[in-house]
Amino acid sequence: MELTVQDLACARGGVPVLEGVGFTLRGGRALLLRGPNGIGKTTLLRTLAGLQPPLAGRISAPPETMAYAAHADGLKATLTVEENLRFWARVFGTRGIDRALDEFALRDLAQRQAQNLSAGQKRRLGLARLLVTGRPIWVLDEPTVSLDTASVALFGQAVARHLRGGGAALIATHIHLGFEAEELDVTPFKAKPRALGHFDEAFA
Amino acid sequence: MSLWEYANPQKFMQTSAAVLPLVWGLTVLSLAVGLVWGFFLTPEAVNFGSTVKIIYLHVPSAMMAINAWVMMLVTSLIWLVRRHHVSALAARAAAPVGLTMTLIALVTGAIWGEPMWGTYWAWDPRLTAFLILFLFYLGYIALWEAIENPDAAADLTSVLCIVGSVFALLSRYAVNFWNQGLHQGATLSLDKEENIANVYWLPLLICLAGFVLLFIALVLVRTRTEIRARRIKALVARERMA
Amino acid sequence: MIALLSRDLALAIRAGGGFGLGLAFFLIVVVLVPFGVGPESTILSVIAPGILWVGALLACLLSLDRIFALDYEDGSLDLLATAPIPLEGVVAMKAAAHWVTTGLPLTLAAPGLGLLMNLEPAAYGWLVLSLALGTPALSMIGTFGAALTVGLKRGGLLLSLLVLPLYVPTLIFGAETVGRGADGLATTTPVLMLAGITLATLALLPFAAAAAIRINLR
Amino acid sequence: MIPDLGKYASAVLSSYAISLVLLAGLIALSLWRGAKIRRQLEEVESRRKSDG
Repeated sequence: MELTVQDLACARGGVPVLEGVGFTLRGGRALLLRGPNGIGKTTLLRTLAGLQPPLAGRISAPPETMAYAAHADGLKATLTVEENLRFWARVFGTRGIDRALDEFALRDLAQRQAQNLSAGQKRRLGLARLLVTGRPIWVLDEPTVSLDTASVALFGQAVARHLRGGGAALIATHIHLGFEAEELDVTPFKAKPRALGHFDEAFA
Repeated sequence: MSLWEYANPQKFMQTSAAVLPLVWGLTVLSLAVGLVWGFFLTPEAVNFGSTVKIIYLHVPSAMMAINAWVMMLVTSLIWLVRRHHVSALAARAAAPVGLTMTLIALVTGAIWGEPMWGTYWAWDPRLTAFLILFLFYLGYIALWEAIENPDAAADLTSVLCIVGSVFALLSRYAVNFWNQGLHQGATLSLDKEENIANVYWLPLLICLAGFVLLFIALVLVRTRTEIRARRIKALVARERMA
Repeated sequence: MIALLSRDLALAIRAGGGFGLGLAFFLIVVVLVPFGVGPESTILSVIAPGILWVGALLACLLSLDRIFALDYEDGSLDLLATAPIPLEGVVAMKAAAHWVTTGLPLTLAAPGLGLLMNLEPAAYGWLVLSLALGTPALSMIGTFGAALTVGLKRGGLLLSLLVLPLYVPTLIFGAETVGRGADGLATTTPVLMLAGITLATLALLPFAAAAAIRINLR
Repeated sequence: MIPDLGKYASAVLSSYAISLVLLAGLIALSLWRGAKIRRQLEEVESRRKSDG
């Protein structure tokens, strides 16, 4: 699985934030997106995941190859850990949640309702969802928020296993995750206010 | 030269600035002639007495109430297909004008209805349909106001306009079915039985033209305002980014 | 898609109030009307079809803003939009879940409330039939309105303003069916129109609603 | 030369009065908002130019 992005431009709230973004992500590799807050990492990831159309540019892999995970985990408070995972497995048409439970150490919590989990446990459950999607490219937005050191290590191992299996990961993060990865600083791609002729471009 | 060139905001601003004085002039002229003629110089009708003079406001405003929605539908479709901002902004600009027209048609209809039918409000199909249209205008305008992102607002209001059009037609049919009404006969008999077409028709025609021109003038003015407001928004966002 | 439906139903059951709230509201509306118009059973039986339909419609309206709001807030909607299920299917399933939790109980409870309103005996069958045919359209139209306003602050009031005019044809034909049934008149036309509206709504509005959600998620 | 409107005078006159007031209000509102937005835009544009 290979993801090639060429000359991509994306907008947030109708305002262009990044332009000319280009990179290649091969199977078995991970790419960490760096850059200050508000630069547009989330916007870029949402564009890749197909949640918003790009202003310009090409994305070689369709959104159906990507599993997107963001700040919000999409958990239902009144469902148990197992039910939450099983639901996403059925939505994505995959079988078996055992691997997800094991890799994120959720086995003991399986019967607990999501509302009774700690913030870090919820986060782990949200990340475990990635495994049941069965999709090769993980698109992750700040996955380690509210994880403790042990959980970050757990997550790092899960990503590493995913990469060894031929998958790829694109991660916006500020910390070191404990596996080898290329880095891409998106700051140079910040959209420049275009020279104003007049009007139509001033709408964008 | 393609018609779509006028969808370029700058071109639109230039053209509209050039034609606006002319449109305003014609509007004032035709409304003045039509309304003065209609109000002062037409005789009373046998069945209606002097209330027939209300027709010079009631019919044109009712016509524009519907035409404004049709125009919004067309510009919404143009926006969805061709992504011309001016088109979406013109739809937004037209809505309050259509709302006012609907209100005028409703109020004059109610005032006219009192001497004719003995009641200000009857759940006559046409009146009811206009009341529903009024609600559609309110919803449409409220949705525009509620959404922050201007492109998303344009998209969503366009979707609402299309779906709303279908349901407005459906409501029109449903309301007809629900109450056969008093309206239709009254307007028709005026032309047929008494055959005084020219006396009433000519000033009515001029008033219709006046309302069309007024609508165009208002939509042009308001679209210019919306374009400027949009540009302010874009510039401010740009300042914040830099 | 079945997974989505069963999850939404499970959530409605566990959250409590999912089924009951609309029903209780329906009951209150119908109970309040006699206090407003007086207890004469002849008057009540005349207005019963309209009141029952308006009550059911308002009860439907009550829970619309929750159709997408919770999924939007907790991020599920983003994830569903990137899932293999087409968003149109998601929307249809959301409408179905809304119908099962409001429209269906309303339909089943309506005859009981018809008793309170002194509804003509001949009209009970038509009441249940018209609600069974009409409430799916109410749920679907409401889902469309919810899709338009998802993510808006103070979306609830706006949602009612957008949805109520769209409810007019359904309400007219629904109440007309019951009214004609009560008077022993032919009900074919309104029943067919009601069914037609529901079918067309179910066939077309999921696309409009899915488009609205895509725009809102952007 | 106000015409004799007979017994319907109040209906006719109030129709005209209400309609003209509504139209005048709409026109005034449109022009007023137009002027306001134009001033705002001029201000923003001049600020942009003075910044360079």
